[in-house]
Amino acid sequence: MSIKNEEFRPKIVAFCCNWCSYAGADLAGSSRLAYPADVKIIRVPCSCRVNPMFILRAFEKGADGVILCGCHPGDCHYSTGNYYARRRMTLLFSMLDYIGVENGRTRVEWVSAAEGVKFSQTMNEFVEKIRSLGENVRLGDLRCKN
Amino acid sequence: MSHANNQAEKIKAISGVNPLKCMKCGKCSATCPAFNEMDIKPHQFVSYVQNGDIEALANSKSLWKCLSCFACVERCPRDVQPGRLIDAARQIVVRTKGQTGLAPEEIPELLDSEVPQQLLVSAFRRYRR
Amino acid sequence: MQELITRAKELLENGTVARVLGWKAGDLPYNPEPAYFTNAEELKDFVYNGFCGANLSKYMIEASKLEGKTLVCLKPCDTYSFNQLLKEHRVDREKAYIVGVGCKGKLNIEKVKSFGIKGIESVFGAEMTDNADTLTFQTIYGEKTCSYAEAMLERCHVCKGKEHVIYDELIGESKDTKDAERFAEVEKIEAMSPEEKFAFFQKELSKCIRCNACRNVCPACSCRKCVFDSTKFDSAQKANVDSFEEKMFHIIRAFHVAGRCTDCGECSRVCPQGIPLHLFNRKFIKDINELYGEFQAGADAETKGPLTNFTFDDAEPSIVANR
Amino acid sequence: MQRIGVFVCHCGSNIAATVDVKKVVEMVQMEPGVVHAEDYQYMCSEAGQAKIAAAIHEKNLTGIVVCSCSPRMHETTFRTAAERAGLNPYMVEIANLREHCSWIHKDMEEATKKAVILARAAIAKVNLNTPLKPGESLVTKRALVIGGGIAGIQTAIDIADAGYEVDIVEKTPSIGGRMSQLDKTFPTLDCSACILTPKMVEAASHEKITIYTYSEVDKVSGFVGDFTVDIRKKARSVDATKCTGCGVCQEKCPSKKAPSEFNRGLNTRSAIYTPFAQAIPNVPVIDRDACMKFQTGKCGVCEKVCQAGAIDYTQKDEIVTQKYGAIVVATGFDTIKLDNYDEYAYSQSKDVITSLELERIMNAAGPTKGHLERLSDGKHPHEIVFIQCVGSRCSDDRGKSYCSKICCMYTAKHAMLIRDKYPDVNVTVFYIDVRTPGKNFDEFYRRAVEEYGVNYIKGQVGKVIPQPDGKLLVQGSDLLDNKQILKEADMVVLATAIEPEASVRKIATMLTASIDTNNFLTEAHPKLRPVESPTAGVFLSGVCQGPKDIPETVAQAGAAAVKAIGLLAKDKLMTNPCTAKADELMCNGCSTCANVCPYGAISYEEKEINDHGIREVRRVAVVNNALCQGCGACTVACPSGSMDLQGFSNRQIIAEVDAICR
Repeated sequence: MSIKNEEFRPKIVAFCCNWCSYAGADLAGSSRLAYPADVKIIRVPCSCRVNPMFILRAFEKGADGVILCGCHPGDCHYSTGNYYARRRMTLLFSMLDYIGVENGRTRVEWVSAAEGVKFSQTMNEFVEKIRSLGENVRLGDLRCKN
Repeated sequence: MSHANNQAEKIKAISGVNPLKCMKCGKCSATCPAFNEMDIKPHQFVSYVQNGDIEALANSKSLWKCLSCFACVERCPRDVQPGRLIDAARQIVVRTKGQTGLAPEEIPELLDSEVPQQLLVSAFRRYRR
Repeated sequence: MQELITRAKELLENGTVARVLGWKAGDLPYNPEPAYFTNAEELKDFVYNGFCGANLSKYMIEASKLEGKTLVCLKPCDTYSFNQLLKEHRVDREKAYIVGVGCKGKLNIEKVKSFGIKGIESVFGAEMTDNADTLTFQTIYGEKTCSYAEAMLERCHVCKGKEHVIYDELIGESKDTKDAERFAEVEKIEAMSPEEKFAFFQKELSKCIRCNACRNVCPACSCRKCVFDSTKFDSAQKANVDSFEEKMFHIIRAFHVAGRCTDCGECSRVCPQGIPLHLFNRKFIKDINELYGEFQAGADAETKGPLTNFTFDDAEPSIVANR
Repeated sequence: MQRIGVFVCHCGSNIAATVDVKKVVEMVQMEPGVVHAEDYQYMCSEAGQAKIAAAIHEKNLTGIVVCSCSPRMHETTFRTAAERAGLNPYMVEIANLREHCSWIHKDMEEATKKAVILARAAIAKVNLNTPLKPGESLVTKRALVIGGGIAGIQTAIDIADAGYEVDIVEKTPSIGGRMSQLDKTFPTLDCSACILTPKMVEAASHEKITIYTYSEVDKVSGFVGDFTVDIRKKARSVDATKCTGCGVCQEKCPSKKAPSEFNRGLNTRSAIYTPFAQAIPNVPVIDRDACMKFQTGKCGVCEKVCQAGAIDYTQKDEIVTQKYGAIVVATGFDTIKLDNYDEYAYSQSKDVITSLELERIMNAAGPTKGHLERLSDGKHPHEIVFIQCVGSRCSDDRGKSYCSKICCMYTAKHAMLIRDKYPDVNVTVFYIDVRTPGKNFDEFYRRAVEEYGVNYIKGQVGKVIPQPDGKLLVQGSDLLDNKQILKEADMVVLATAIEPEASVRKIATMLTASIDTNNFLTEAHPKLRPVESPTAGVFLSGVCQGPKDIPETVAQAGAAAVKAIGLLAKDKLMTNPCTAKADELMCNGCSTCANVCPYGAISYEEKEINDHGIREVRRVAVVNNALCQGCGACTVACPSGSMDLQGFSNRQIIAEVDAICR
């Protein structure tokens, strides 16, 4: 276990679609728009590739927050992927809320390739939110903690 | 922040208007029924706020000539809403004078049946906050 | 029941069907079990009464592979499951001869036992022909009674209606037994604080022994191989060790059947630990109805399911936090 | 177990200044599967690539992780390098240490820690990578151009000149588009029809071009190189093979009350009509909604007068199915509806018109035979007011946020032409800005002011008030004189914003081409790939991509043609190997995946499956690798997890998740 008085540094997984949000994250990078290092990005082809299993898996392994970024509705590279992702995530988040997981540990944001600023802002906000929520104890699997 | 800047910020905050959105088309002035009565024209009003010259606005005749008909608000293609800026400037002036508003009980005696409905409505808009 | 047996014999004899899928008496007076009957002789064991809660539609997946038609007895709510399976190409309509059987609400023996009725030797009032509102039990402690309605399964209190949505013929009268709000329980949980919600599900789910009865009985959970048995998600063969495991299992199970679950309530009926598993499915159904429009899985075999569909102006996921 | 080599790039100081690359090298060596790790100044340089090749040979590497810039930048570079060294390119993964790490973090320790985690995730993924092979698909050497305006015509001619078959689909009865409605063109003032008609004829007579007028695209399936398109040829009610174009039917047609689309509804036309004299093909159509024969059953005059016997009331819509390698969208524009601009009195006065309507009025073939007159009373106007930016540059939802680009120039043109022909007419232009970038454009505008005496007033018009005497009172502002102006005018011309033709939305959906909130088609890259849609094999020509004038449209049409030719010149295309794949043993055959597939790439087969000794015929999903684009929607829809995405498999993503959360 980490030492108690250390500042809480959350583990945050960000799934980004290859065409919009990953490029948006790249733009945030090339524009030097900082956000905390707690965010680690996983590249997926489309937001619709993200299985609820992946999100629960991240929590199981000790993630404190999971964010999914995709193209804006209507702009999906595959034309409809994010619409499916939107329904899936809405239902999943609602279920997590229903079983008592704090609201705000999960988030979906639509970030285009041109929205480096939005990407950075979103990540800053999300990290802030997760820090305020503290460590994820309700979904984690104790065996997976260091 | 200087006093003038501060005042300009206040006007923006009260009106919720961003004068930077103005593209200087002048449709507000084109549409204004009180245009000829005004010393600072509606479109100039926007740039005065943008430039922070609130002093001039506070002392202008225009401030009290605006009918608050909101034709400029309605027609502005950029959603700048000069009428709201003027309204906000009035608020600032009124507040500085320590007149925070009209008490409801004062209203009936001020009413005149000859007063047009629109004036009443705009008066309420102006003073009810 | 006699009418049913007579008709089944007839259809077997004239070769319309090769077998009958129904129920036979179990070792106790209240636990009939699903069974195949291939001739008139075997049909002597056929029973159909208030304890025949099992949804036989899922058996039709295997029966569809057999030679000839299978006569299957489906209650009104079971026909929704059959339709859903039909939509997913899991059953063959041509291989099924559906007899829509009457239903006046099915009984929950656990409920009966909770009334203190134990050591049951025989039951009266559970037959389809009985019109009594009271069940009478001959027990080793003497005669006991209870109200039929009170002993019903939870799902019968929120009955979807007495109409069969797919059938070849109907035998017997049905009754709409709805006397409760379908989403009342879900709403009660929704109104709780996050801490209370968490405590509630922690308490319920910690009873889970991962026996997979819910999964095996569920007509929607009909995958040849479940993701939880598959190597493809690195989630296979996990023992139920900690609190997260069963949450993950039940959330994902509910998610996989979301938009496909007909709310038949079999999961809750068979859970040996008495976990109200339908609360997961029903939450999804409630959300789907509220966000994407009323949808009843299995109402027909054509309409696109809500998770394989979308509209351009669906709610954003942030609605969950803002509700 | 893989044998993985990790290559950490300094990217000069871009990465190395914030990430301790030596530390990364040291840390990744402890990861399972890693047998080699090194760092270098510039991994993407030839020397850097040589290091990768050398390590592949020396250490028998089976997988590569390059810790460098974004995979969007150099993934292809490193995959090609690996392939040259004999490794399957899909065994290479990139950890993005630059855009996602060094460039956004300042603290070296923190950035290094994150870099190690990102590298670990990539290593975990490569451990599960499998060699993938791209498929091949053939290219159909034929192009489809949707829209028969100047953009479509030019694109078609250019593609056809390169030797490929081209089909033009135009929804109106004639090709020609908006340009055919214009009178003169800026800045040279030459006659629009005079320069357009030869192009129309060239297209129509080109042996490689087939024109489908009065036709629409009904259905599109397939993918780059191999599209299948259903074209609906709407029933013309006239047999084009028999019609001689004599025009008698139009003359004799008794129902002449239908508004003329070509003249923007300013006058009427007969029910059987060709939109304009130079129409191509010169074959009329019967407007069935306006025709008495179709509406009441009584008439049939055209049939009686047609010498050629070309009239055919029984004609039905016909579907032509054709295969194409490339599709060019050239659907053009229309002016916006003015319902939201009541202050300009467009709906109240016939003398308030749009600029496109003025084009028709000025045109000799127009409703007034080219005479400038008021539509209300036919009188000659003396005062004309032009109002700029009507519905353009508008940030609320009444109009469009963008500048329509062409209005400043055509207004100068109109003003000049009027002053030239009718020196007695006063012309006033109310403008916000005058925007005239372009060769000879500003000179043109200045001529209008200096030589022709057009009165330009800086300021917008607030309202137009129709007067009882038929005059129009224009209330505007003059911002330079700081005056409010009240001006009596005889006619008011609105420089109405343009917007993409409404049908483009449907076409974009059929093509799965992305479209922006203003209904303009999106480019693959706004600067570097301006004539390509992000959807492979779909190209953009003309105003469907954004406002532009005729020379720009023609230039872009040529550019789109070149891109299409570049595609058609190939015999085969390599397909993305990162496609979905169903595990037959686990597939339920439930069709859930096919329901969410945007490409129709999934079909079902009854297949004999040997499931651990049990042989049975099962319905299983089969993915067409040429159609699948690899979005992964099916993989999540699949309840059993039998559907997986190659290159982004469930286990690979889970391995990345685990590595990050470790």
